[in-house]
Amino acid sequence: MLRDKAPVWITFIVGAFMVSKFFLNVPQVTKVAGELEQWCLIIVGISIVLGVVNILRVNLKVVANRGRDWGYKLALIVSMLGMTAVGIVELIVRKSIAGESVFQYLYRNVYTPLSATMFSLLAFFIASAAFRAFRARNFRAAVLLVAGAIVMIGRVPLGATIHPILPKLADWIMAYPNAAGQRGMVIGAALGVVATGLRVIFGIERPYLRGN
Amino acid sequence: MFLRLPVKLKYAPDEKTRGVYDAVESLEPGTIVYISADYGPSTRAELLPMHEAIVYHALKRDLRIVSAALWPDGPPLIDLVFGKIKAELAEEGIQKEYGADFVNLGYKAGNDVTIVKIGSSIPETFPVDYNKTPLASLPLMQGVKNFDQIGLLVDISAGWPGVREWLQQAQQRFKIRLVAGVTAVMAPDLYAFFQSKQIEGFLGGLAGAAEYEYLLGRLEGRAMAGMNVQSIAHFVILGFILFGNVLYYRQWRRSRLER
Amino acid sequence: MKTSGRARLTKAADALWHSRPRLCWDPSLGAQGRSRGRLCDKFTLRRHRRGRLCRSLILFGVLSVFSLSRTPSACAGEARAQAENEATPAAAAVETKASFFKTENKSVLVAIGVFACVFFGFLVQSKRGKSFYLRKIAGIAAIEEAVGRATEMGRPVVYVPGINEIEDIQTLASMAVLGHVSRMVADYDSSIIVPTRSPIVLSVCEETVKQSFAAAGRPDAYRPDNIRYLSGEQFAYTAGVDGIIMRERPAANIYLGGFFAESLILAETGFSSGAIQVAGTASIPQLPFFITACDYTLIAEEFYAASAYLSRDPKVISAIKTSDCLKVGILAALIVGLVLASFPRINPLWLAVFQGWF
Amino acid sequence: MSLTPEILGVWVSAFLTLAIFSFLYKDNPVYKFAEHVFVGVSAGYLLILTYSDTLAPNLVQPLIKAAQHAGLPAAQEVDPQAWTGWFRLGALALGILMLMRLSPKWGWVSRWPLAFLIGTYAALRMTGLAQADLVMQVNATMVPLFGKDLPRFHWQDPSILNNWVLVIGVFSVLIYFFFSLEQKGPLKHAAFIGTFFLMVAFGSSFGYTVLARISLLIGRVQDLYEFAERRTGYASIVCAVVVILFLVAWELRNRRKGSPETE
Repeated sequence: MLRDKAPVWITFIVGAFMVSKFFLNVPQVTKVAGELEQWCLIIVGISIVLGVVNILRVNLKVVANRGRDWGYKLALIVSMLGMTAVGIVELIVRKSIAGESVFQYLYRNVYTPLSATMFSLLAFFIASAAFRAFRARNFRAAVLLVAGAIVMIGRVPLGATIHPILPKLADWIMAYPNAAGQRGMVIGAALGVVATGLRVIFGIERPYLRGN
Repeated sequence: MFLRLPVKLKYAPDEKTRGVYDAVESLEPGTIVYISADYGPSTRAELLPMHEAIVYHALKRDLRIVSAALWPDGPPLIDLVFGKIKAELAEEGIQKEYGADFVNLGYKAGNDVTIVKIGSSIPETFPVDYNKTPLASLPLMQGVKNFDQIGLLVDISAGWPGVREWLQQAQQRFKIRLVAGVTAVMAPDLYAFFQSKQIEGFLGGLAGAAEYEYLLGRLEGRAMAGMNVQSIAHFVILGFILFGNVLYYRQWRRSRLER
Repeated sequence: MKTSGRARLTKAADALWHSRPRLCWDPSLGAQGRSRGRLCDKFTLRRHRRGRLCRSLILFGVLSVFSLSRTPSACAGEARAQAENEATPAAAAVETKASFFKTENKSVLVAIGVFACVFFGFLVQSKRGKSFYLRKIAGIAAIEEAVGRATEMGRPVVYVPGINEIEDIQTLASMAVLGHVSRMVADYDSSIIVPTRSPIVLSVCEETVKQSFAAAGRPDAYRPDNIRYLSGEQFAYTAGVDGIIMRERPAANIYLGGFFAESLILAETGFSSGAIQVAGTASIPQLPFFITACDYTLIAEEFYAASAYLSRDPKVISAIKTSDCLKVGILAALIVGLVLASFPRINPLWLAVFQGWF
Repeated sequence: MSLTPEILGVWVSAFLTLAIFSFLYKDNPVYKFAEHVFVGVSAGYLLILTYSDTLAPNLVQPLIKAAQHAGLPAAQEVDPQAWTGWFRLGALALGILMLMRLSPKWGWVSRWPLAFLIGTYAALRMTGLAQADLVMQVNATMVPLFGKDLPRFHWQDPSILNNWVLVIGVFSVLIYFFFSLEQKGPLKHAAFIGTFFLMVAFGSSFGYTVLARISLLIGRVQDLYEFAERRTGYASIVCAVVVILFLVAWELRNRRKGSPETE
C-alpha cells in the first residue's frame, strides 16, 4: 500500500491540484499552490544534495578499494571537499559567498576555465563531424547540407561582405521554412507531452515506481 | 590584435535583433526589467557579450534591473556584468548603485516550478538577495511583488532550463513581454515563437550579440572582435564539408565503375 | 481510523492499482505489427475503468462548467475588445480578476479536455479488444535489427538513456523503451550496457533491465555491473560513454532520451567505431547530429511513439491514436482559421472569436 | 612580476585550460587530472550554492523565524506572517524522505517525494506546453493566404509567399507525424514534403550550431591570448611548454614499456 499505491495517489492529487490552479481564480487555491511550489524548490534542492553525496560515495569506494584510476578519484574528492569547505567557512564567517571571496576566486580561476574549455572542445568535434559525417548520402542529407551551408555563410559578416543577398537568404530560410518545420515538431511534441502528462497524473504510467 | 581581419565587415542587424533593441527602447525610464541569467562559464564566450550589451543599454536608458539565475553558475556572472557596466557607465559620467538601480537575487533551484513561483511572487521566492540582504531593505525592491511590476523579461539562456521554459511557464501565464539572448544552438527553435509574436526578439549567438553591439554603437565590444575570426572559421568548416563530400563522391563513383 | 471514508479510499486505491495491464499478449500475433489482445479478468477491469473515468469526468466536468458558464455575448465582447486593438486592457483585466475561472486559459482547457476525453474513449475501445493500426517506422524496426546483429557478432549493445533526470518526460519514455530493448537482448541471449548520469535513473534502469531478464526466464544472465553510474557531470559522463564505446566495441549503440551538447561527441565517436547507431530524441537542436552520424533517427514525436510500437500496449497505443486524432482536429481548425483569415469579406471578428475558442 | 593572487589565478587558469586541450592529442593523465578536478569542484560548488541560495533562505530561515516568533510574546511580534514558516516542515519531511534513497532498506520511501515532484512537473509542463506550444502556435498559423493587404514576397515581413511556405510546412510536418495511417497516395507526397521541411530545419540548426561551437573556442583562445601577456609572466606559453613536455615524456615512457597504453 505505502510502497505502491500511496505514490500514485500523491501524483494524482498534486497533479490535479496544480492543473486546476491553472484554470481557477481562487485565492485559497493560489496560496496553497504557492506553498507547494516552494516545497518543490526545496525538494529539488535536497535532491541536488543527494546527487552530490552519491558522487562522493561512488568515488570513495573506488579510492578505498584502490580501484582503477583511484589517484584521479582522490583528486576529485579532495577538490570537492576543498570547495565545500571553503564555502562553509565563507558562509559561517561572512554569512554570504558573494563579493570578493576565496570561493569566488576558485570559481573564477578553477571552475570557469575548466568548464569553458570542456565545452570549447566541441568545436573540434564539429570540425571532424563536418569532414566525416556530413555527406550527401541521399536526398535528405543533401537538403540538410545545403540549408546548413547557406545559413553558415549568411550568419557571419563575411557572408554579407561577399554578397548582400546571402544574409537575407539565410534569414529567410530561418524565418519561414525552418520556422514551419520547427512549429510542426513543437506542436507534435506538445501533444506528446500532454499525452504523457495525463498518463502520469492518472497513474496509468508510473516508471518512478521501479527501482529503489 | 590578431583577431582583426583586413576586410571591413558588414553587419546587417535583422528583425530579431531589432526586436530586442526596440523592446528595451520602448520602456519608460524607471521601468523594472527582469534579467534571468540562465547560463554558466561554459557558454560565457557567446552569452556574456550580449548580457553586457543588454545591461548597458538598459542602465543607460535609466531602466532598473532585477536579475537572478536558474543555473547555479549564473550569479557570479551577473555580478561580473553589473560590476563591469557600472564602471563603464561611471567613466561616461553616469552613476549607478547596487540596490537602487540593479540587484542580483542569486540562484534558485527548481527549474519550471521556480519560474511559476517567481511570476506569482518575487519576495516569496527570493527572501534575500545574493549578498543575503533581505529584499525589504533594498530600495529597488520596494513595491515589487510579482511580474505585474516588471515591464520586460529578458532571458539570457544556454539550454535547459531556459527560454523555452520561460515561454511555456511565464510568457502566456503572466502575460509578460519577453525577449531573449540565446546561444546559437537554441536560436533556430525560437523563430517559430518569434513569428507567433510570443517572443518580441532574440539575439542568436555571437552574431546576434555583434549585431546588437552594432546597433548600440559599442564598436569595441567583445562580440564584434570575435566575429571576424568566426567568419574565417565558418569557411574552414565549409571547406571540410566540401572536401569530405568530394572524397565521398569519388569513392561512390569508383564503386559504381567497378560494378 | 476505520471510517467508511477510509474504506472508500482504500477501495479506490485498490481500483487504481489493479488497473495495471492485465492482458495476455500472444507475441506471435504482435509481430505482425498489429496488436490483438485478449482480456483477462474483465470484471475487475470494468470496475477500475469506471473509477478512472469518474475521476477524469469530475475534474474536467467541473472545470468545463465554469468555462462554459460565460455567456457567448461576453465572449464576443471580449473578442471585439481584442480586435479593436486592445483598447480597454484595464477593463478586461478587471473582468478577468472578478471571475472565478481564468477565462484567458479556456482554450487550454478545451485542448486538454478534448484530449483526455478522446484518450479515455480509445482506452475503453482498446480494452474491449479493438486493435489499432500503426504504420511502420524504419528506426524502430532498426532497433530490433541492431540487437540481432549484436547477437550475431557476440558483442554488447550500449543503451544511453540521455542525460536528463527521471522527472523529465523524455527519460520516462526512454525507460519504457529500455524495458523492451533489454527484453529483446535477454531473448537473443546477448548483453546490454547502460551508462547513466543520474543516481535515480540508475536505479530505475537496474530494476527495468533486471525485470526484463527475469521476464525472459533468464534472471541469472542479468549482470548488475553492466548498468553503470558514470558521473553527474555532463562531459565527464560523455568521456565515460566514449571510453565504453572504444573499449567494449559494441555492435550497436542506441541513444534514446534527452540530449544536449554531448550528442555530437557521442554520435561522432560511435560513427567512427563502426557500430550500428539508432538515436531518438525530442531535443530538437541535437537532431542534426544524430541524423548525420546515426543509421536511424527517431525524430521528436516518433521517439515518444517508440514505446508504443515496441510494447503494443493498448494504453500507450491509445495515446498515439489520440494525438493523431487531435492532429486531424488541429488541421481542420487550421483550415477554418485560414479561410476566415484569407477572405477579407469575412468579418475579422469571427476569426478573433474562433481563435479565442481554439 | 610579483606573485599576487591575481597572477596566481591566471597561471592556474592557463594551466587548466591547456590541460583540457591536451585531450586533442589523446586521453592522457594531465587531461584526466583536470577532468576529475572539474567534476569535484563543480560538485562542491553546486552543493554550497544550493544550500546558500535555495535551502537556507527558503527552508532554514523561515523555520528559524517561526521558531523565534513562537517563543516571543504577541506584543513583540514583528512579522505576523512568521508562523507560516512552519509549513516548510512538510517540505523538510519530504526532503528527508528523498535522502532515504541512500539507504538500501528504506529507499522506497523516496518514491513519495518523487511522486510529488513528478505530479507537479507533469501538471506544469502539460498546461504550459498546451498553452505556449499548442494553442498559441496553432493560432499563429492562421494567416491570410490571399488578399491585397500583403505584398507577394518580402525577405522578412509576412507576405503571401511566406505565409504559403509556413502553412504548407506546418501541414506537411504534422502529416509526417501521423502514425495511424499508412503513408501512401497523397499522404506519402505530403509526408515527403514534411521531411523536406524537417531537413531544412535541421540543416539550419546545424549551421547555427557551428556558429555556437566556434564562438566558444574563440572565447577560450581570446583568454589564452590575454594570459600570455608579459604582466602575467607569459603564463599560457610556459604552461603550454610544460604540458607538451609532459606529454612527450609520458609517450616515451609508454613506448619504452612496450605496451600500448590502454586508453
